[in-house]
Amino acid sequence: MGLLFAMAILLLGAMAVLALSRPDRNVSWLGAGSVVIASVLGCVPVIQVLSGGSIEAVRVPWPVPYGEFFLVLDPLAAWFLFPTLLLSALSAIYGVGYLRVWQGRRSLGPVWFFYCVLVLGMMLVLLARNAVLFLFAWELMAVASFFLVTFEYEREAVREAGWIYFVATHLGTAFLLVFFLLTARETGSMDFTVWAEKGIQTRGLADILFLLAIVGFGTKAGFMPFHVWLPEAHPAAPSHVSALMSGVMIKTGIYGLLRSLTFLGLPPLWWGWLLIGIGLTSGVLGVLFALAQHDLKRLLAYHSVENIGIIALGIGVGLLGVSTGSPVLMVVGFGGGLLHVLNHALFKGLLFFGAGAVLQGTGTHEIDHLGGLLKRMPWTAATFLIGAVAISGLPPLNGFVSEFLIFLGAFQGGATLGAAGAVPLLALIAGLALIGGLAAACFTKAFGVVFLGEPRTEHASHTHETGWAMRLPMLLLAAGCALIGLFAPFVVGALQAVLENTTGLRREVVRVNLAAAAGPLALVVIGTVAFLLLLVALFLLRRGLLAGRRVEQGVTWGCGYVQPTARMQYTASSFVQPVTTLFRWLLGTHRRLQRPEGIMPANASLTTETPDLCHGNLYRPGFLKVNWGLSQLRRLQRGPVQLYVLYIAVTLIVLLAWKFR
Amino acid sequence: MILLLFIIPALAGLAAFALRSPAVRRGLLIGTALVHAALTAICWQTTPSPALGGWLALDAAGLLFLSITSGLFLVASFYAAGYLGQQANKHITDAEEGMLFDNAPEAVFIGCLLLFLATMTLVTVSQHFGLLWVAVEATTLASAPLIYFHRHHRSLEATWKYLLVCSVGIALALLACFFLGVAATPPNGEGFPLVLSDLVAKAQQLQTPWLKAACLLFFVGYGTKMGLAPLHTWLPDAHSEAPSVVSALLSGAVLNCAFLGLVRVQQVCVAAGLGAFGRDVWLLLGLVSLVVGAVFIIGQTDYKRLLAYSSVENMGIIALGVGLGSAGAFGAMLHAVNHSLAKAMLFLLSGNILARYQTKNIAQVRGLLSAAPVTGVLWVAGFLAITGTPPFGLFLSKFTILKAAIDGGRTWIVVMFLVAVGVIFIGMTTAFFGMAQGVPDKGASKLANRDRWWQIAPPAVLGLLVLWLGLAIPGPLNNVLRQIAATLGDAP
Amino acid sequence: MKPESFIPLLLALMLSPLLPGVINRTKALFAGRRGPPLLQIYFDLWKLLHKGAVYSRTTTWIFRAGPMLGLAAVLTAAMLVPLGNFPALIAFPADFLLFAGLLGLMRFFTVLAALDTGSSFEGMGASREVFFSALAEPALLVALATLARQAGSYSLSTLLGQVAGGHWLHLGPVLALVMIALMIVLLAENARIPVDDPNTHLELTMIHEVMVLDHGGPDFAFIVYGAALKLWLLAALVVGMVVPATGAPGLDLALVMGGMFAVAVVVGVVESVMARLRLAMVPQLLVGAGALAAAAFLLGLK
Amino acid sequence: MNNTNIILVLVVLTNLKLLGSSRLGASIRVVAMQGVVLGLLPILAHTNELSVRFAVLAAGTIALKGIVFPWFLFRAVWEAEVTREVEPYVGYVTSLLAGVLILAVSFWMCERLPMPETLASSWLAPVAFFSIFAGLFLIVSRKRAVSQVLGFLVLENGVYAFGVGLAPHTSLLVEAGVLLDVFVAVFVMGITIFHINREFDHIETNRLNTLKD
Repeated sequence: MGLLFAMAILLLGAMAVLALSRPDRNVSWLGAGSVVIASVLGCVPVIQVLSGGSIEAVRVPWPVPYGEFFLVLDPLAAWFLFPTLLLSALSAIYGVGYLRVWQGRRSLGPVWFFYCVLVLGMMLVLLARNAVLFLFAWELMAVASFFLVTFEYEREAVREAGWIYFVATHLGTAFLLVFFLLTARETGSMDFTVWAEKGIQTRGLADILFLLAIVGFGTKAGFMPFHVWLPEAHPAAPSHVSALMSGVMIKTGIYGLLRSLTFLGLPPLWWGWLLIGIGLTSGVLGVLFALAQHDLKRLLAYHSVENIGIIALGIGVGLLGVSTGSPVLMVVGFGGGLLHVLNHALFKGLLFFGAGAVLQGTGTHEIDHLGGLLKRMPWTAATFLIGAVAISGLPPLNGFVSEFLIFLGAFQGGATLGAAGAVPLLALIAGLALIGGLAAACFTKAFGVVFLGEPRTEHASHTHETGWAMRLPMLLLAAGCALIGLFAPFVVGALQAVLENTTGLRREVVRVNLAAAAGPLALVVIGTVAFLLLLVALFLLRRGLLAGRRVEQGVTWGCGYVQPTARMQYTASSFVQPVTTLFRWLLGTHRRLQRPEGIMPANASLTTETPDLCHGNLYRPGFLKVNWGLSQLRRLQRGPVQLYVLYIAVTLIVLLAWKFR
Repeated sequence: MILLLFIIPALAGLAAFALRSPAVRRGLLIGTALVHAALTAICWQTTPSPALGGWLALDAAGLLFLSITSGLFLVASFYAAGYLGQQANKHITDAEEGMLFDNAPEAVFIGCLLLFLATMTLVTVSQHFGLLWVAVEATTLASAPLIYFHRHHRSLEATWKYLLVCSVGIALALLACFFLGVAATPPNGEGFPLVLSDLVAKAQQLQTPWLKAACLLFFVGYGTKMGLAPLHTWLPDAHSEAPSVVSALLSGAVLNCAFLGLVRVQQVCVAAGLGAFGRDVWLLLGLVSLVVGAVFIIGQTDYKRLLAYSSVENMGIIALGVGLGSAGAFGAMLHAVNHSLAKAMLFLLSGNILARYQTKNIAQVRGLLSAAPVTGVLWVAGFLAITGTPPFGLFLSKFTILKAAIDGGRTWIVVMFLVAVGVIFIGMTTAFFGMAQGVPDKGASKLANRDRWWQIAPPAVLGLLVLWLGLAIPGPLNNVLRQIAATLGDAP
Repeated sequence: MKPESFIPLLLALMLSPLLPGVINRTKALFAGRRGPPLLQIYFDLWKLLHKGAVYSRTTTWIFRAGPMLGLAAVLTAAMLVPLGNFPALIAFPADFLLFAGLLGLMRFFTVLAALDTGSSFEGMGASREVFFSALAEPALLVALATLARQAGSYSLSTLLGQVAGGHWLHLGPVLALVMIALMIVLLAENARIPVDDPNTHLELTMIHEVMVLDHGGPDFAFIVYGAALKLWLLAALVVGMVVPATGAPGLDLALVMGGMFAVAVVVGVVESVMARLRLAMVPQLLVGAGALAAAAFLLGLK
Repeated sequence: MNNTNIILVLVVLTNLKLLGSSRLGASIRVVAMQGVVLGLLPILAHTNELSVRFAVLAAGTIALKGIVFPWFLFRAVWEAEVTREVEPYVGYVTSLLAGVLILAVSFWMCERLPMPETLASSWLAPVAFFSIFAGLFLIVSRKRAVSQVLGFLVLENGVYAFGVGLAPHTSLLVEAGVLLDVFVAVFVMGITIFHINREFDHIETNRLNTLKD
């Protein structure tokens, strides 16, 4: 089984990197190499299974309580494994270039060690079919990613971020523990396959389990309001790690949710509603907070929340389909969600790579300090643009395809279902449309302010294009986004196996419904082709027209103002000001304004920041309260030994009074 | 054989008082530890024959705890030898208040250390409750001078509290022994000796009221020594003031010895059909300890006290496990093993940190990873281990105990367990990563002499053991754990 | 692909510049002026196509590509929109999603081109453009969802025709609401009063016009033509809702064209009788449109 | 009214005296007396089966509890040249009343225990409990380290009395061990007291509370 080899290689690579690590030695290629080889090896069985090949399984006894080394590669796992392996390899290559600046200042052994462990952990999570093994891998993944996030632990902000991430993910795991153990009690086994066969029969328990799974897996995936760690951790981490975490690691939460849905039997309607509600909350709030950010990577992090919301919407549609017994909704909903998992992995990885390149070139995340980078970093700019169009869900790229499926499901459900199904779907349509529009707004802002116009500060004016190690992964991902857009029907066809596996529908049913969804996409592709041809035509036309005419260079029309400076350009904050003012009540943006005073105003300034909703208003106060409450109890250990002996006496008396009858 | 296990360290200890040359003394220490460990290893091969008419015997539980003790002592002895070499009789400025003080003579230290080993061994092998009591009390007395190694007022205070609180508690345990004696005399017939095997065999004839009373007294008595809240009060003081190697032994071995005593009691209770009665008490004390641990770990400013309270917490978890019946008891035993290793590791490391930074205040320790890479990495690993994060052993044991709780349908226990453990995790994360990461201040980096092997090797070995137990549980160990668990759960 | 399905596309390509002319004429009428000739836009286009170009040194290929991409997108969109009961060239379930997507793409690049100049005025316009259209998007799709539910089909070509036929009798109010919503979307998307004033002379108050300040020559021709097409297509949606199929192609065509110009006149009337809303009020208008559409959907649930 | 009960009564009285006495020296003497009385207990309790064992046990007990410990504690007090006051938290009268209360409670508690007739006297258990709680009470309610050692001794005596009461079932080895432990315990405590005295120039444990949270 190729995947076992892959894991073995990763393990060896991790060990080797750690062993050979010296501050002055470059171990990057060793680490990256092992990851790449592992990914290539792993992809073979994955693609086989996705193309309807036989499901592979490995069972080896594992001498720990309730544990068994039980791996199964079924289509669902394969579907998530594919982007995981792909992005792991690309991020590794990118990382080689990205980490070069640390060469000599810091031993790179640990970071590559944990990178390998992280990839290994993700693979194990997706393959494990034994509860103990799953949790084991799950925590392994969390720990490894934590150490990657705190790579630059000298910076206070990074430590804070890492701390929040670690605590959040660990608390999420607590819910998973309960979820798994309750299921185990119900089914008397630790075995996912057994769980899937027996299923949870008692309604109430299933509901509880569903909620537990939502919280536990949602924390990792970044559902509002459990998302707090994302906007902290992603900016803190090295960019290739941010790409990996945001692109695929958080998807393990989605995977876990889908996997646990296969245990929980027939869902009631409200499960679908809940997921659509969560999806809308995460989507809309995610994109709104993204709009309000000035930090490029933080902005991207909030967009991960948004896209996770879109995936949740897809799953929600699918669930409604299950509970209303409509196969088309199941296929289109789950299909759209699953496809978006892949797409988001591609364009979010791409965007984080771009952000990393900008960071490395200019040394800042601050959008408002940048500008005009397109002239200096043409490749980065072009690929980032593609990513931006894709994530905004615009044709002809991949983001449009998955959102198209989800919309399709929503429209069909909205047209056929009764009120109980149609109303949530209407909300979904409105919400998803709004999300799309705001996402476009957000990325016109991001791309426009960072790459277009004139440099706003020194940071932006002295910078350079990145090396090939970082450029290549970006180009490949950009190509991926375009290809999925162009070959949408085939990609959708590839969902066949995984959808049978997820929905449990018969092959024929899935095939028919998929075809029903692929048909429109085929025409979308035709439209796309027409669009491209027209583009070429117009290009030629324009060239022909301008040929031999006067084409001059001038200055931008400043509406009569004679001395425009770069600092007069519209900034990111001013660009989104209409949104932030409209949603002020929600965003709670802090403005610090120093008004210009006097006839000759010396200095004036306006700074805004938008802290996270839940983190600021929910979690931090909560923790402080708890801490205060506990500190009241610390009086118990006051010092005098008499008191301590008194405790003994009291305990004795209490025990006697309680038990001695 | 069993006698050897006990006598060799005892004699060595007495000899150590007499010996003059420090080198020989330290040699004796390590040598004895090695021999003891070797004997213990042999015990895994061939169960030794009982001695003194069955008063001394080695059953599964005894073997388990004997091995923990012996192994820890072996590792610690290396650390201690190096430590003493460093501390060799000179005036030392106190970290907290900067006054000068002397250490106790090294002869006393090593002598008591060996006697300490002897007494702990006696605890693990004695089957007779009276003898068990004598041994437990003896461990207290043998360790008191160790805690008072640094001759300054804080360690003195710690010693005094340790002595008084433990002695009081253990005196109650003695009464419990006598009660057991009464319980073991049926109104009509002649009584029988307080040997575990007999008690278990004739458990049905025991007089319930006396047994119950004895049981409760035992809980208070040995519970004090085991550090179950609210009887734990001596623990943080003693652990924070004792030399780190002693703290390691206290946390890793002594608490387990007391726990073993309570396990014996529970075995009798189960045999007498009072299993549920005992388990209720286990659960209560366990939960209280968990909560107390959480309360004092959040916002703790002294890292040695932090570790001490974490011991309270883990003892609570172990108690919970036993209180949850057979399946939980398995987890509890496993947790006892894991906790001993991890906690000893951490205490040894805290010794390194104290030596480097000259402070026990968490806020003043920064950038451990940069200042002392190996110690730093081990410190982080130890944190992961003690908080029950894979791939370390405590994850499995905690998981097993939690499973037992959920299978038993003990909702509230599950909730409290998870909440307490979560709070503790938050507290420890802030403390540990605050110390490990960040930029070290000049002071730490100035005396940035590299850690010596004796500071690194012992904790590293312990860390590897915990890791191993997290990846796979060896067959023999598994059997032993199962045997113990079987004696602690009601027969189906 | 039936031959008559080329008709909408061809008509759009040929006649779309006429609508702005009609609107301006209407306004002139109200203002008591003679106003520009109906074919003014054609003249403008012709002139622009024969000019050279001036580019700001700040700008990059994005600035040059923007107009082409925009026009290509809207041309593609033109293949998706039926005219009355003349089906569109490309029709498939939920084709309006592609329609909306292409308009979004057009907007995306127009905005980027504006930002590429580095002018704060164009930035201002861009910011308003993306924001208002983001609010218009839900209104459009919810309106279409309502129609889709009533018609039971998901392709513009079929659902508009079916709605126009028959449904008005028993679903009058619902469809009226939808139509109002669509009209508002039309006004917003095409930068007409009350959302934007196309022929103001103060850059600070403009939205669409200010974005294209720096474009000139053929690029600007593309933009103007694209804008006209966009207006045409949205008008076609509105008209398609009302004009029923009579069966006689000629009559149909006449009706539809009449409808199109009627819409243009209505726009002109609105522009003449209303003032531009304060920018702060615009969101309320657009959200209101969405609310109308949603209300229509709920009423249609029955 | 066998002679065991006489001894038990004496134990009770000594305890009450201890609770009420204000001088350290006096308290030590009382404890010494209690020790001697207890020493006699094995012999008087098991008159029917007199043996060397009991003789040894009695001798040991008297030697330790009656002579060694008191001497030891006297030295501790003398060394620490401080006022000879007990310095209680709880006043003497209150302590006495508390003592009586404790006695009542102990008897009430032991109602629930079926007394085997092998037990020397049915008062044994209550008196044992009484001493134990009295000891605890002393430790909790007095400031001086020495008084706490005394309290510990009283507690210990209570346990011991009970133990001797059912001597047939315990064995010499255990008793020897017990005695040894107690001896060492008091010895170590004594040493600690010396040190406390040296470090702080007082032996009031209520002032040793620098270690706390």
